[in-house]
Amino acid sequence: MTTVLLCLALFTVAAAAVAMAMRNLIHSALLLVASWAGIAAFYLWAGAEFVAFAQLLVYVGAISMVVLFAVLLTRHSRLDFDREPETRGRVRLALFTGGAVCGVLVAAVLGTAPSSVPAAVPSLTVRQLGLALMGPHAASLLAVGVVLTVALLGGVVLAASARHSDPEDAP
Amino acid sequence: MSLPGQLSVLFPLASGLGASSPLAAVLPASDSALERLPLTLRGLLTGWLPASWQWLANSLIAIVVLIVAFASLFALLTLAERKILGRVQNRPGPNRAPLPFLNLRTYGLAQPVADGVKMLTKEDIVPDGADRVLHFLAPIALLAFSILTLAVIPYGRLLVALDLDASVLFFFAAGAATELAVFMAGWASRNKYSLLAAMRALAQLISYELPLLLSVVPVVLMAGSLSTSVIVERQGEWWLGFLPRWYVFTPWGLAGFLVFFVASLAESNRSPFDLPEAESELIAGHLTEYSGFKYALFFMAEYFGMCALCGMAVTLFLGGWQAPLPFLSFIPSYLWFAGKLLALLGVFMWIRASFPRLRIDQLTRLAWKFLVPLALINLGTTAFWSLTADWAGLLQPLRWLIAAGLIAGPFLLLGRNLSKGLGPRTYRYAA
Amino acid sequence: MLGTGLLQGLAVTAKNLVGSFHDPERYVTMEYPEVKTKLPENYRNFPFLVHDDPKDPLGSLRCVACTICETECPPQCIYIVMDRDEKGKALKRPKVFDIDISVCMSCQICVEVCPFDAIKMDQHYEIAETNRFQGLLLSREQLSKSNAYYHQLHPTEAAAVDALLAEQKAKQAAAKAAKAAPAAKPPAPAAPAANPPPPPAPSAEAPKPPTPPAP
Amino acid sequence: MSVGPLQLCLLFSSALFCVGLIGALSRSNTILVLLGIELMLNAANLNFIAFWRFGPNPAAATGVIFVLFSIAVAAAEAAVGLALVIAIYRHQKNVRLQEASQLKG
Repeated sequence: MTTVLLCLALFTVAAAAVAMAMRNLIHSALLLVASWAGIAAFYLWAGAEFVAFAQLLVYVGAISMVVLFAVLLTRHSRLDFDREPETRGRVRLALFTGGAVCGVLVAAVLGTAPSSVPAAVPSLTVRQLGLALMGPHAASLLAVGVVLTVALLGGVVLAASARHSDPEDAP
Repeated sequence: MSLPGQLSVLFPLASGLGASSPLAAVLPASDSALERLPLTLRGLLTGWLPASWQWLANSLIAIVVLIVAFASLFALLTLAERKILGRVQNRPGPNRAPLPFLNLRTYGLAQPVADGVKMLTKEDIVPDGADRVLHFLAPIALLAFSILTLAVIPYGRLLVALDLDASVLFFFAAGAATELAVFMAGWASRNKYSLLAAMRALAQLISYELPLLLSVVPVVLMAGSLSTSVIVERQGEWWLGFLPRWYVFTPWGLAGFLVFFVASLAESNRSPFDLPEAESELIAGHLTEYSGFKYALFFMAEYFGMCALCGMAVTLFLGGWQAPLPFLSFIPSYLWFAGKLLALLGVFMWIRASFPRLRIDQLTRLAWKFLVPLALINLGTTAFWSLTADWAGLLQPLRWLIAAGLIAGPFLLLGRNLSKGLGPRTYRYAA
Repeated sequence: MLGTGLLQGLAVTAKNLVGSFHDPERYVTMEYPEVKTKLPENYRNFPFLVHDDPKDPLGSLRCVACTICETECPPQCIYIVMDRDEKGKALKRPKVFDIDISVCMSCQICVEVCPFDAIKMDQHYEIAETNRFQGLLLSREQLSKSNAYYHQLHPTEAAAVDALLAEQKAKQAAAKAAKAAPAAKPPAPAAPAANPPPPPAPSAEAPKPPTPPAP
Repeated sequence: MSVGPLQLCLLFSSALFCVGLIGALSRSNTILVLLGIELMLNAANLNFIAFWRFGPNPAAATGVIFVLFSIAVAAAEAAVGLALVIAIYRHQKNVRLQEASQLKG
């Protein structure tokens, strides 16, 4: 039971950590995609099939594309990766903060007595999920729809800036 | 508890491959021996294993059979495609490659073998300064994701490799991941033209993912399930006792099928949407820097993707493994599926032989200004259809009429808008 | 309506696809090495030398080594050496007749200018060679083809040539007979006697040689 | 001290959260900072699924539904965030976060 989980966790965290430490942005984006896929595998392991495929579809299929396009549309100078003293100090600070947060979280997790754990995988069909979404959670579903639409429009407005004044683009 | 048994408990997905899937489920007594033949064969192979190992063996067999079947189908398809293209252009197509040592020509049946040998013996070139790891991983990732999509298609009444509750979602999730491999191929080549072509390919794939998914939603709505096997079961009834109730024979189903078909043409990079690797204009798009067997792997993945999308179209709209007429159901279901799949692949080739390639702006305009709105309207029509399911008697023709009008009207309007200013050309100086 | 044009296109290709299986008009491809196209009679490709006696292909060449074709050949791919006996007397036959077909452009001017109908155009087009120097330089042994072969290639033209030659021969024979006869009529045979190499009739063609060079 | 599967899942998610946090705090590239925030969001999702799976009331499916919404919001966040990155880039010709310190263009 735990071996599979441990392997998944190791893979996911390692991929994420290496991605965060990499200089090559494309490599780190692709490693992050691997890490997201590992999280999808964790959802599968936990029995949340629908969420796993949704994660795969949204993160591996869509967000990764957006990230890669953003990386390619922006130029990166060596300056971005230079280890200035200021940067080094920030890295040290970040490591300290992260370590502290991690310590607090781990202490909290280990210090709490485990509750009763259901051994069987809870069965949750897509049908039940859909009924729950359209029934008690219909309002939030609508809200999410609105958020997504607004985000889409906002993204388009932000990314497609006022280029109309550019004489070269004039028809 | 032995290791595989433990694994099967831990990984519900993996166990779906074997024990709990219809592949091994209790067999309905009504099925003929022919229908059960694949299962009987598998039983002979794995029956002697202890029960806890059986699902592992069964899943392995399912994987091997799927890969072998589709790899040989790929080999035959390359030949069939060239033959059909040749016949359309008044030539015989490849007919020369002889069988080794026999010097028999057999209508070019050995051509795939010859191609394979050629591809294997070519030099594998990696550009200087390219990202070797990604360059190597891209074809593998593409092929792996294409093979994943093959897992959830029901090939027969009892033949689903992976019977998931959300298999349609799985199909599109795995299909969406292929875009990543395309990007990897383009970027890792360290060639700006490869990269540009990969970006174009991505733009096309993302644009056509939308109508593809939107045209599937009506089917899910009507079938009330995301499971492919349930969707096929739902299409198993008959109008008037002999007409099949496949989804394609309803107004919304026909429109959905056409949108799905066009989008899947684009999604599998097939002509007339084969811009990403247009051989005659670009060298090979994002595949420019690939040679030898890696290139062959890309093509294999393309054909696998094409087979998977055709299989999905058959499953969703053409009744899957259902026989077209009641008295024909004595023929095993997997043969019906194979027949429909091959017919659809034939149409793919027919279309490739007929139409010229689109320009990139025409391509994206078709997706965003025609297919997406049509798919959305189709979704509304399907909602109407499902709301009026209880209309009987004279109301039934009215229901058909309204649904057909709801689709045909927007189709005409959108079509006119799409082809505005594209009337028959007049040539000033030509005779 | 959107789509009708697509259906029309599909119909065209479908007709071709089905038609290629039963309609020879829609399946025009020849499988080349096994099946060859029937060439039109006027197809021409590289010259060859005509001989009259199949038993003696080199001795019965019509060519008299007059070198008109050699001088007229625009790319100068013909090389002729006249055969001479020990005393240096011309024997009116070529000792060497080479054509470099890597240079030849199949213009047919040599055929046009030949007063003896000795050189004609071939239809042989499979001329790939592994040796580009020796293989593409054809000697008179390789160039010499029988009159029957000529008939096979260009039946109409060959028949006309044969008739013309027969007529000349008859005229020559008549002239000889007239010369032999005591009551000779000098004016008529005088013309042929004046210039020995060409027989009388080709004198109509004789003024032609200077003209061909293109402007 | 016994470590049950629930604790393991929680440790997993805290590790992921901290990796995301360190990345977001230490890197100066806007895109990487965004990706670090995405990772933190994912770690939170992991917790939801873990509590749904091993919690006392799995039938309620609240965790799964929350994760679905969270994925949708993450998609929106990524779209807007990366559009912002492109807007910043267009403005100052690089994507260093330190230099994006002006509100006025």
